[in-house]
Amino acid sequence: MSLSPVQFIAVPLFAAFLIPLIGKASKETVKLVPGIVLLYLSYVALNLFPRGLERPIVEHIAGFNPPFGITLYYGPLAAFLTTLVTLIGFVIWLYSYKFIIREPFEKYYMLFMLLITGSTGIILTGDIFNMFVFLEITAIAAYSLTAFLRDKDGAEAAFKYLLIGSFSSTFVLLAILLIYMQTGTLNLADIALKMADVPITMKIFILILFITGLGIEAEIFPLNGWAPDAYSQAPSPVGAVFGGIVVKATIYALMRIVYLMFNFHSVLHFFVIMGVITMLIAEMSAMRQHQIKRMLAFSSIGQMGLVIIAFGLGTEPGVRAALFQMFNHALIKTLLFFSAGYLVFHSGSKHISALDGLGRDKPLTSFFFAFGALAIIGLPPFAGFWSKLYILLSVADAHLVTVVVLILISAVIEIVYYLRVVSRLYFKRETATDVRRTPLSGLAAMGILAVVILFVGLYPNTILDWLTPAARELMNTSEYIRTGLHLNSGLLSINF
Amino acid sequence: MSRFIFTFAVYFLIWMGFTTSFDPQELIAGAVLSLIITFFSYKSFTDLGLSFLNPKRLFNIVKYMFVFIIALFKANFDVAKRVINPKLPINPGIVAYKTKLKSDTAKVFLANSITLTPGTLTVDVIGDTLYIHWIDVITKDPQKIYSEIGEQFEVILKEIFE
Amino acid sequence: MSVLTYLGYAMVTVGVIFLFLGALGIFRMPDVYNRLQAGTKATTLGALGTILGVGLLQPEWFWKTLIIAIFIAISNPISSHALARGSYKIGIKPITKEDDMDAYAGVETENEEE
Amino acid sequence: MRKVIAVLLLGIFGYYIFALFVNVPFGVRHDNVGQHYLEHSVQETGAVNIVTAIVVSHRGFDTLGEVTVLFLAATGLGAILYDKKGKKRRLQNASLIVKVASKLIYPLIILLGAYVFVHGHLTPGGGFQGGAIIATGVLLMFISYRRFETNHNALSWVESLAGMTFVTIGLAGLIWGTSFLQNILPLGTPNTLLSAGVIPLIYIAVGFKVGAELTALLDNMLKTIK
Amino acid sequence: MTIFYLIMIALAIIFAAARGLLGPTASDRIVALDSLTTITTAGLVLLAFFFQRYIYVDVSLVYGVLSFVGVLTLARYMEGGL
Amino acid sequence: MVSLTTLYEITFGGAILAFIAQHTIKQLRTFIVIVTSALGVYIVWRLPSQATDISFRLGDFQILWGVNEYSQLFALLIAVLGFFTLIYSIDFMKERERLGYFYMNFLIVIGGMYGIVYSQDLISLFFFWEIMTWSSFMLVIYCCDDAQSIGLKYFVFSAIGAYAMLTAIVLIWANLETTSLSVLFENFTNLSSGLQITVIVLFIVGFGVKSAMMPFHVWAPDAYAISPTPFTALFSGALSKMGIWGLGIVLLKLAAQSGFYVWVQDIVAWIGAITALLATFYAIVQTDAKKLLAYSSIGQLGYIIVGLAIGTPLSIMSALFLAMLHGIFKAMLFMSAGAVFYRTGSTDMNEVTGLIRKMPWTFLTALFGIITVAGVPPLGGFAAKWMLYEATIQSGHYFLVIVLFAASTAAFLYLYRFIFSLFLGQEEKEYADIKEAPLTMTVPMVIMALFTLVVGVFPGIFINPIGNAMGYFGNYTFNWDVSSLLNEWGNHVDMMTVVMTIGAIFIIAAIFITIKNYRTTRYVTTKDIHTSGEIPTENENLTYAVDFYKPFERAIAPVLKRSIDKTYNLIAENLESAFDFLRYVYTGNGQTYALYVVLFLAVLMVFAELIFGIQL
Amino acid sequence: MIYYAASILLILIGMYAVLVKKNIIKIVIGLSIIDSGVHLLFIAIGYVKDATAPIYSRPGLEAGQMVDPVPQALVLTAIVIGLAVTAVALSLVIRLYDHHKTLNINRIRKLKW
Ligand code: NA
Ligand code: NA
Repeated sequence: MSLSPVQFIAVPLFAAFLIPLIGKASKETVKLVPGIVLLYLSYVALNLFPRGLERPIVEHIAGFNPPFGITLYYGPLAAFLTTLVTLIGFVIWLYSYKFIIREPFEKYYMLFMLLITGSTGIILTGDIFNMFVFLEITAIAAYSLTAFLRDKDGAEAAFKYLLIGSFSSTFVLLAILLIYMQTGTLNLADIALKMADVPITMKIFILILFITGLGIEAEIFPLNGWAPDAYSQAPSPVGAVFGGIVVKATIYALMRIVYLMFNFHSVLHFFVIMGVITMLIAEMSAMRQHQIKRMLAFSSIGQMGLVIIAFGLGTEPGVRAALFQMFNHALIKTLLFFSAGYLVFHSGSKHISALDGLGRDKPLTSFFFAFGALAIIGLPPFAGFWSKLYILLSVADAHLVTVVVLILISAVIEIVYYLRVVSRLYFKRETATDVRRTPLSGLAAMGILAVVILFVGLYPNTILDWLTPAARELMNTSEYIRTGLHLNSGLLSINF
Repeated sequence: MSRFIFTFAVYFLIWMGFTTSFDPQELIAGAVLSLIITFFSYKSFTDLGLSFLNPKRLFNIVKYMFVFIIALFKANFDVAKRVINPKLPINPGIVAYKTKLKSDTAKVFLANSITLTPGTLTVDVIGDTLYIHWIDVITKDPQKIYSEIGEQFEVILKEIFE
Repeated sequence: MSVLTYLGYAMVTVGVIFLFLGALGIFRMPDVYNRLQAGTKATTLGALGTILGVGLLQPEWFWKTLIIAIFIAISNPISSHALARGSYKIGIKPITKEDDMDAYAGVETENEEE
Repeated sequence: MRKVIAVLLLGIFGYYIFALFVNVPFGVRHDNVGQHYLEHSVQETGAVNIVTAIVVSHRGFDTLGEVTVLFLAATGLGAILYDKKGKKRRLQNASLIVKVASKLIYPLIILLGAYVFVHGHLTPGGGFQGGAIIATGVLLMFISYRRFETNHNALSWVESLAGMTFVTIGLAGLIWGTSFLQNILPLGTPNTLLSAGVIPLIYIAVGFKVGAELTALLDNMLKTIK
Repeated sequence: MTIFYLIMIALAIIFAAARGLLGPTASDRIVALDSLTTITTAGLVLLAFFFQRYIYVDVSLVYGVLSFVGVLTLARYMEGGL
Repeated sequence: MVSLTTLYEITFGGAILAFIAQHTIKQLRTFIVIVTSALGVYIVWRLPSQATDISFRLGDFQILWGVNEYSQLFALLIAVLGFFTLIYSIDFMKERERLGYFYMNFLIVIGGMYGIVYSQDLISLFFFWEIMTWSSFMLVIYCCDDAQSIGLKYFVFSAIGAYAMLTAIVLIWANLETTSLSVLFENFTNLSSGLQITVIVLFIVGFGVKSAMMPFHVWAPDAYAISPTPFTALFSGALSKMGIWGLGIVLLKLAAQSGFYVWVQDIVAWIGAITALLATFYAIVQTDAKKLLAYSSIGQLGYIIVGLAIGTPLSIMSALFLAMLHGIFKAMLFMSAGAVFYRTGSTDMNEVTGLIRKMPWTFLTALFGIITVAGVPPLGGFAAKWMLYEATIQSGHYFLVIVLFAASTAAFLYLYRFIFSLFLGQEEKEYADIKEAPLTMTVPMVIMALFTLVVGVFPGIFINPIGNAMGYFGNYTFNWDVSSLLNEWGNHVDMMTVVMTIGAIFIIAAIFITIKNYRTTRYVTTKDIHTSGEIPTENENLTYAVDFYKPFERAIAPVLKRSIDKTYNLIAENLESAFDFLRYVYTGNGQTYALYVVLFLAVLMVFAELIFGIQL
Repeated sequence: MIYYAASILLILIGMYAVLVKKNIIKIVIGLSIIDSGVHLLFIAIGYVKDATAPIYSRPGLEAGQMVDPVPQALVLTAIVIGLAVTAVALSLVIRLYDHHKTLNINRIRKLKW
């Protein structure tokens, strides 16, 4: 069987179906399955990556030519994001290995695999309705995982998430409906081609529906009320899943749609403004949180605001910076959720005030938290530095000095609340000593992330070399249409 | 074994009703599916006392259907009369009805028959007693209730099921 | 037109009339039990008439319509009964002219283990 | 207050959405992919039910997603409603009438479900519909008998195997054909049971899977915690 | 003739639906629903005849079966059986 | 072998190795640390002859590292101070926990500073700047409970500064498409004048925060005081010089090109002078030795800023001279205070007293330190200050020189307090068993003390490299020695006479005050609470150190009352609690959140035209 | 046109329930109503006047006589998704009731800061 992008979707799906059967033979073996799957996907990613970078792979599911069948589009952007999902997925699995030990853990792994399926599906698909299906797969898996601990708060958070998520799917579905009415097609490239003929009013309203629908999962203010609850009540690795995978895939979907179908500048300005508002509100909220995971959640929203700002610039450096920020945030927030997970576990409380002195007790876990905190603030030599710098530079290139200042102000707020926790970890008197140890697999997961974060911080080119073509792909609509529909160049002339 | 075959036959017949086709592909598919379903359901399906058919039974079933349809028509005209009448001439109540039938299936058919016949509706079956909502309670005498409501069915149902 | 066609149309006509009457009964009758009485009987007959009528009008459909008809004949009284029992269980007393006309009052449903 | 705001906002929302639709002619044939399917799908897929052709072939990937969604729901429900101590339905038995009727009817409903998913490419049915009907049959037993138990083991086997069958059919397309989910079987004569290549196979798998999943779902929800 | 059938069916649906809306108790609504489903089942067969599409008969069958179980479930729910 | 890359690899590698060693083979840790810092000194020393510039692309940026005399000046200070403070720390930190953490961050700070001074482009400058900032933050919060808020304050101010700098970098990038310093210097005038002044101000804020320029100084006293002493020495001695390093570049390379130069000069010079004066006042009223030294640092940095701002060759010379000297003597002073703390467990000047005989070497270091600070011959401080005054007068800032002189004179008060209360005064029974600090501490201190003496006698040791370093700013040609200074001033006064005279005045004054104090102090143990029926309040504590400074405290009370620090705190607190309004947004009710969604949608729909700017 | 109006009305009714009703079961019902409205809307846009179901079940049927099959195919998927979401929602309701002993959403809001 030759390697093909569909395996990013099919293999974890197959594994999810397989897990219950394996579970009948040996429950412990179940835990290994996602690891094996993700290792295999890394192998696939490594092999496909150069090919996708060189020339996008357009896979026709069931062999129908676009726009009559569903296609997968594996270009540089998808290559980058699937690789990211695979990487994050792997460390999350590693971390979960000893963290998720309560029954029914095989269901956890099934949901986790399905979530991987959903997010890679969102990233790969070249069909708008298919994207909706994968968005829903991701969302439902996320609802279930939020309530996985079956406690009072988890259920509440999941219910809110589901409530808002249902609105999200309604709006997206309405938008898809209108698109089909107007263009008579569902293939993204074909839609992009035909969107030029759609009346502007219709276009705007379709866009509004998409912005609202996808903005919910992309955590745009004021659509993000669900996020702090869900992030903080879900098991820690799941919080990492949200921040590292789910939101990333959704933002990708939003931006792909916006760039492909509505490429006019006022829209992008709108994103810059929404991004700024989202960022500032989230950072202010984060500062006032008493629970560490809620704080991390708001911080995630703030970071997403930053990503949205960069995407909203509508320039190639902006998009690249946004992608870089997405990558870094995925890694760093995962590290933070991982370490916070064990800090909460060791201190026995979700409250920041309970973390006093854990730095002495649990030096490594605390070290990783501090590491993540410094990295997410955007301090060198960690990866977060570069993406923040690139965002600032691209914002300045767009002559939005006010936005530069606002971003930096929010960075100062970030410093305050992150370092407050870090200081607490190290310098307050210790409370009771928790004799339990942070398991090796958890530390290994954090270690891998820390190494990657540091490596990318020292050698940002490794990522940037991938990101440049990825950003170009998102910007270059006509190329996407041409490749996606197998049109010869020259046949195509679109004007927005 | 006979229960198995009987069940299978019933299912297969119904399958043919679904497909209304003698295409061998359909027949084979029907046989396979009926077989599968028979496997896990023939026991419960036949413990209702439907397991074998003989001419006498068949005759009684047909007879029952006639009685039933006539009763159904009577019932409907009765309902129509009442519904259309602006005064809604009703005198409802619930009466207890002692059945002489022993088989559960028979009781169920009796109950259903009673439901569909003039002015009566089975609310519950407990042991030998059927509780029947009667739109026009003309008597409270158990014997009369028996003959008035269900006797005509019981006779035939006894033949079929016992 | 064959006899079957005439018969078919007749049955459909009677059927829809009874469907209507059944619905009217549901609408007019004073309490849930009486509504069930009217609804069940009239709509059952109405549906049977309509469906089998179509079966006669379109003879190649007859078997399927017969299956539907049989199913309705069996299922409708069952659901009516279940509804009556359910209504009684949640405390809806039937309207009666005299007080002692509710033989079901106070009867405990057995809850046997099987 | 909240009511007023809600009504106001929904009024605005409804007004604009309606305004969008009002301008689009209703009931008119559009030149879109749907027309292409109506004209070509029978030759391309061998299925006379164009919706099925679309659902299983052209948009087969959606259907895989759909199967996944249901599987996901069943899994999620299992996770959310999991209880270590095990659970029981607290239901009382139904009346004799319902019980007897259920025993009689439920195998027939399952048969009907099987009929529906086997004929998915010929009639307005399909795997989901059939699976849903099957689960309905089981539901009839659930609501009638307190002690009615499904075989969980068998259910999860069916669930998993059927799901894997679907993916495997897809991967078979990748191996022996050119792409995932590609039809690798002869299309046969339209309007016969054995036509439309892998569509009936997929729909049978889907039917089993959906039936098993919805059953599991019902079972989980009907059982009370503690 | 067709018009007559349709009017009768429509009226039936209206009256049953009216009861469904008026209630007053939950069981009244379910009773109305039960009738509605029966009317719909028959109506679907009738439609199949009008449109001359056999496949709608299948729809009717499935609809009848599902609605029966549905109503039964509601009835059982009402009596606290679930 | 000897190259910038090696320097970074060794320093940062040593940091990581030290951390790893702490958690594996503890014995190796100290060895690694010392070797790393020693290698640092060696490499920095050898660099000018060996190094070629390093240039590579990082992302979109051309990274440039290079050695020049200006950076070399600061790099040597960093390397030497780093080495000495690390040696000093061996015994000082022995009993503490989390030494892996400590040494790792210590070496990262050193590495970060190397990186800053060798950066030839803005990206690596900022990169290393931030590394230095967070690692020093980690050391500030190393110690104890209060460190939390102090560290946070330090970091927030640093961040404000760093982000001001970043904004400037970003603006430069957006307008000049470059991050190279040399390209920036060449093309700076191509920027619009508004942009020029913005960039200058932003950079001044950026570097000013680190050099504790008013009004950004508030982090400094606490942060200096609470850090572990070996680090405080480096912090005040070298790290704060990074701000000076940058200010030098901004003022002399950028501002000098702009049309605003005169304004910038005057404003910055005045800020420097006020910083010097106020910090001196604050220093006087401190009772904690480390705090006193901290304020003293701020004051000294004020002088240096003045020197840079004046911008004449002489003033630059004096500023850099002072900067180097301050690096050394402030480190010495902190180390001696640390040594006192090491033995007595306190640096409270009201507690600790009379250690002169117990800790003679420490006393000697402190004495040399304060003499240098005071600018009294024969030690190096004199020449530096002298130059500054002269340059200030030469450039016509007469009023400024008065302020500076006032500050300088007042400085004498706190310096005297420092040495007298810790080392002179009565010997306490409590401290009867005190011994001199261990060799690892005294040796570096004494070496540095001797060095200040050497510099006093042979100022050329500093003057010459500084002169070379000034080549970075332009072609300043001058050969300086003590007499030529005076010649330039135009007065042919015999230098040695001046030196002797000032030295004599100083010594006489010191003796006089000492005697006076002894006389007015009752001969009782200082902490023997004899009440005479009254309960003494703290103010009436019988140490002379308190009594003596009462009048000054009263005099400068109005200044102290208007604490900038308090203002900042107030702003921060109010701001933070203002954020609480978001509680009304995130109510916890899922329905409300859903309502927001619909609201958002409705608003977008109604105002679609407005928001998306498209005629519908 | 009435189909559009009816479906949109259904959506609005559902949303109203979700936004205003206090009982979480009613909220879930509201979500289902929204779904139904959207599904109906899908079917409505695929409708072609005087056309029939897109199944070539007997000879003589032509493409020109059939409605657009795509919305139907999509709605099938959408229905299943809606069902799945409802199932998860109800399971959450069960859990919530279990923990809070109430179905009133105003009393289920422990999570705020
Ligand atoms: Na009925
Ligand atoms: Na019915």
